[in-house]
Amino acid sequence: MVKVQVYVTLKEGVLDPQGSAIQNALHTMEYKEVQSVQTGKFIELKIEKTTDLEKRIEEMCEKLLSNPVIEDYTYTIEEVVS
Amino acid sequence: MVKVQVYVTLKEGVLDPQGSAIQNALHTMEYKEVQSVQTGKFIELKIEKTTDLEKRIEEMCEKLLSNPVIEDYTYTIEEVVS
Amino acid sequence: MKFAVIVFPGSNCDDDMVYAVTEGLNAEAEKVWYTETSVADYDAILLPGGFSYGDYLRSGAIARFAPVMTSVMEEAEKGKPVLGVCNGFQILLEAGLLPGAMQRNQNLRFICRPTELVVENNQTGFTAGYKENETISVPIAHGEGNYFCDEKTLKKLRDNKQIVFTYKSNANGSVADIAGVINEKGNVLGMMPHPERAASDILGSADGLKLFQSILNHWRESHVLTS
Amino acid sequence: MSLLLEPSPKQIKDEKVYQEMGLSDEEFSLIEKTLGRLPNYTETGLFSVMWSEHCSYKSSKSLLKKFPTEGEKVLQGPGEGAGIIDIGDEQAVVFKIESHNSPSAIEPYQGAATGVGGILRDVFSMGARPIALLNSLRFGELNSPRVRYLFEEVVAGIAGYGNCIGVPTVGGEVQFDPCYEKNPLVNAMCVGLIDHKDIKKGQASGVGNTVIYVGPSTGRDGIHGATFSSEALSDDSDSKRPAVQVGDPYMEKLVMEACLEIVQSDALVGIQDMGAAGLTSSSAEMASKAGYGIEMDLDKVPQREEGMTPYEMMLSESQERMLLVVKKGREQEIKNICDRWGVLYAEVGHVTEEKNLRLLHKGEVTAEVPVDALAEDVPSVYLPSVEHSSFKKNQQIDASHYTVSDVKDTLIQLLQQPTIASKEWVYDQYDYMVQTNTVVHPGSDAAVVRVRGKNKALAMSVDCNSRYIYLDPEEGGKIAVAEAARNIVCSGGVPLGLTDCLNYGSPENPEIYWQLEKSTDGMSEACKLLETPVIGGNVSLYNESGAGAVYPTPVVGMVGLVEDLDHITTQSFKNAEDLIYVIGEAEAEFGGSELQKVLDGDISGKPPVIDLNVEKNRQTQILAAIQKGYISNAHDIAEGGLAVAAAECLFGTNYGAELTISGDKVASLFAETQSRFIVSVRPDNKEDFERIVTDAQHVGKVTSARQLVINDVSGQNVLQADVQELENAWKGAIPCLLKSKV
Ligand SMILES: Nc1ncnc2c1ncn2[C@@H]1O[C@H](COP(=O)(O)OP(=O)(O)O)[C@@H](O)[C@H]1O
Ligand SMILES: [Mg+2]
Repeated sequence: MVKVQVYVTLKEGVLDPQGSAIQNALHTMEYKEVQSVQTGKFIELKIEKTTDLEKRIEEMCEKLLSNPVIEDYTYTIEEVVS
Repeated sequence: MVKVQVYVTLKEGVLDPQGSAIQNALHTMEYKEVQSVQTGKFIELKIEKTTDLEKRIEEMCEKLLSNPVIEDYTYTIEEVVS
Repeated sequence: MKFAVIVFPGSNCDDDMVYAVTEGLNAEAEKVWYTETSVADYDAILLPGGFSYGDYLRSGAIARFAPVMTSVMEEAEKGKPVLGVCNGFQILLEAGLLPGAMQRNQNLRFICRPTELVVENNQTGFTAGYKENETISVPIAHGEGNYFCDEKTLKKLRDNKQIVFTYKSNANGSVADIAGVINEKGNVLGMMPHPERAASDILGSADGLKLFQSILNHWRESHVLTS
Repeated sequence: MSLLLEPSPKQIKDEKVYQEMGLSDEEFSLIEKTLGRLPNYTETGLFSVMWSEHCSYKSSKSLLKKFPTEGEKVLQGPGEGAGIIDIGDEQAVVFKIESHNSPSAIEPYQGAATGVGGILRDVFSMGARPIALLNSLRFGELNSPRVRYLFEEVVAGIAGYGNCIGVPTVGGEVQFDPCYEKNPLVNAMCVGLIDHKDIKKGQASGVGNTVIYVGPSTGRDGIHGATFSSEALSDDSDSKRPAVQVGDPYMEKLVMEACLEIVQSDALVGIQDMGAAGLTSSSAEMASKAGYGIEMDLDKVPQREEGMTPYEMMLSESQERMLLVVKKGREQEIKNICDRWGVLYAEVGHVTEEKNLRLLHKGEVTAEVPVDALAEDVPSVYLPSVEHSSFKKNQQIDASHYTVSDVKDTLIQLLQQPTIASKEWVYDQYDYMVQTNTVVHPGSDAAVVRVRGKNKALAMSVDCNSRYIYLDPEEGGKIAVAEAARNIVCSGGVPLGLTDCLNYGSPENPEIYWQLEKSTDGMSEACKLLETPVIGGNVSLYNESGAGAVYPTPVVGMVGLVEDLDHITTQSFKNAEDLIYVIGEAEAEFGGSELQKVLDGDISGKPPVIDLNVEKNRQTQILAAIQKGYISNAHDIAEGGLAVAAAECLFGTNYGAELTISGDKVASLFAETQSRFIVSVRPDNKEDFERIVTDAQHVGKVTSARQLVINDVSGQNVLQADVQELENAWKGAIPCLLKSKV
């Protein structure tokens, strides 16, 4: 079994209204040191090891977990004892 | 300048309907090897280094970035050349 | 009696709330901008629905830090009636004025529809106009109205009769069918359904009006007593 | 700096760079002639967007001219952000429809969401407060996972934007046909309310007046979508650049409230939204309409990204932005309003005497072109037209004989067709109640939104049966307009006028151009006869893929005035024992019908024919009867025929009905013959009603038993069905299809 952590973020140049709203809020709360905020999604999957593990993960990311038109993704794989 | 990556996830015992929906979708798409899916938020902040850096980050997480009633958070800090 | 309707950036039921009070009750209501620092001059505080700050991050999470909220919390502490509807309820939860938290609706979709509620507790300053266990029709319209609290909190809510409204048919997945809860002191009520949208027969129901009427009656009674 | 990599004027000409931007050789030489020199890169970009079909209507203009656009009550016809019609009491209704088809095909959530955002800006830029949204959607069949994904995301995107900004989404239509599989259609309509005194136009007049940018900063979004790839310009590869924009309804709410406050100020001279071609179209059009020019300093344009070129800034389609012209010296008043709402404000230029759009960048003039050349002088394109090959074929196919063995079974199948089935799954996601004026919710013929403080309301509906139009564009075009008016009338409204969205395949295909021509002919004729002027609209061409073009789909959005709240009528039966009437005889016309689709799996033959005089006469009579209070419910007989219409009148009620049909059984039950209605009347109104509605035939009554019973004239039972069973089939169809596995 592996634990896969997928991070989906907006492509460069895509508006991130949520990030701006959070940054403004942090500034109002006097956390002036915050220079920028970017939001994204974090998805953790537990997967039975298969052949083609990476290929299949990338397929899942491209087909379902992210929309390549506006989003990028990265992922990490970690072995776990199930 | 530091890059702080905050991961917000649902507390154990709190239902994650979105995670279940993704898992179902992946199963329908024949990715039967997926055993579980958990969703969360991923927030990346660029912050000017301050004294009390960690304390202030934790404050931000507890006050704004997560809701302690249902969510947990973790974070990483990485130096960046600004 | 004067009602305050707090306007956050992104509130969109503020006018509806004002109309319910002014047209429905013939009482006085004023919009109060989120940057104001005092709501002490008003007799009741209404937090309307909408998408304050776009509901970004979590609904109500950012609005809870708006400048006006400091005074709202002080007045709530003093026992002034505070009603949060929909986004207003979410803000009260985020502010810690009410227990629990909201999650996305179980079906992951926004739901807008007329809904039947059961008045579980009519011994409050908000619900005295209803009969106990009365079924009323008040619409819902939300994407994050799936109320969550842990077992311990739920028990406390039940023991103190803090569950004020429940859904007859639970559309969003809320714990124990909860549609509205009140604080221990009985002066802060949060509810997902929109009483201001059920304020005249032409809108399909006038059942929500009794809630505003109850606030007004309660104020009149206590006002007569104290003056 | 990417600027250095821009091709020189000579390269643009020699290497025909302009072609990649969508300009033809003739157009380019005309530009050269107009300027008296070669255009530079930025200037070529300005022309390419302004002369695109999307902005200039160069190939559809001649067709649009046929539409009647005038009327006693029309205050603003086509030509501004949205059209305006008087509704009395110094008030007016403002409305417009627009397509967002291609963005929705790639990123359905954001594509649909930004479509809603754009149409809202068209309406509030006129000074009107948006009071309702509608939408018209077309998808392929729901058995494909891709279609289900598109459908779910488009609906969520529409909901996401409208719900957040707090404008109720009160109506719409959704149809499913294989031709939309690769090309979904997403059309959004917005209706606004305005006091006559607040009407604003997009005009930049008064030399020296200040040009102000309001709204979020400009990014590089949307540039790619329209024109040619900028690989030559920068290191960013294609895939890194977003071709669709992300909407921010929260920001638009703030911009909208700020603008609605600003329009109250006499410091405002003109206002326009930055829609397609953003800063270019808003500035050039405002100046051209007013007969002035504009000079802008692009360094003052708020920028979201570093190193943006003039080309990028001028062509960006970043959302939620507005361009204002304000009297010189009064800027601070406007700035204060923007500050209060937390909306970005920037003074970016001024109005000039010389009728040019002059752009400064880093202290130098980077472009200077006549505004009229950009906004007015695009040469029309006249396209050849050839009768569609399917037309003659279909005219010869006999679609009048269909046999139905089990009526109940067929009725249930029809009710389960996703095009007929309940759309509750869709509108359950739309906040249709915010603003607390929606008095007839989605699910009836037209939505009705009351005008607060007055005893009147607005009825609104979007309609288009594209199957009829495919089979016979002219007849189908008439029907689209008539059907919209029928829905308004059934709700108690007087049809005021319409906005249309013409969704077609490539007009360069002569057969498609023929469809455009014929269907707009039909629409124009119906508009004239039904006295519903066209006050605005939108054209979306090139909706085709390898699999072919979409059916010609000219969506009609109509608004009517309900003169008294007592006139509001819905499609549900109201009282047991009310008499049921059918107006209009059924003919055996099944071309393009739901029955044909169910039985044959496809459509063919001639669609129903329509006699517009009959239509007008019946609408007038029914409206008069409604206004006099003689009618309890009214519903038009449309897709699925009388059997489906009768069932729909029963859904959501506690009643049943008994009907008697005469003539051919299949036609009486299922034909989609035009200009037909089903209404119910209280027994004490019988004589009065029959006197007014001369074609009405008494066919049965509303009952308190929840059964739909249909007999023929000899007394033989044709159908006996439990209403609940029918309602369950109708309600469950779409949710059930969405859950279906691959
Ligand atoms: N199909 C149509 N019927 C009538 N008028 C149309 C049609 N299509 C476009 N128009 C009119 O042409 C003008 C320009 O349209 P458009 O470019 O869509 O407006 P905008 O610049 O606001 O996006 C508008 O006034 C519009 O109402
Ligand atoms: Mg526009």
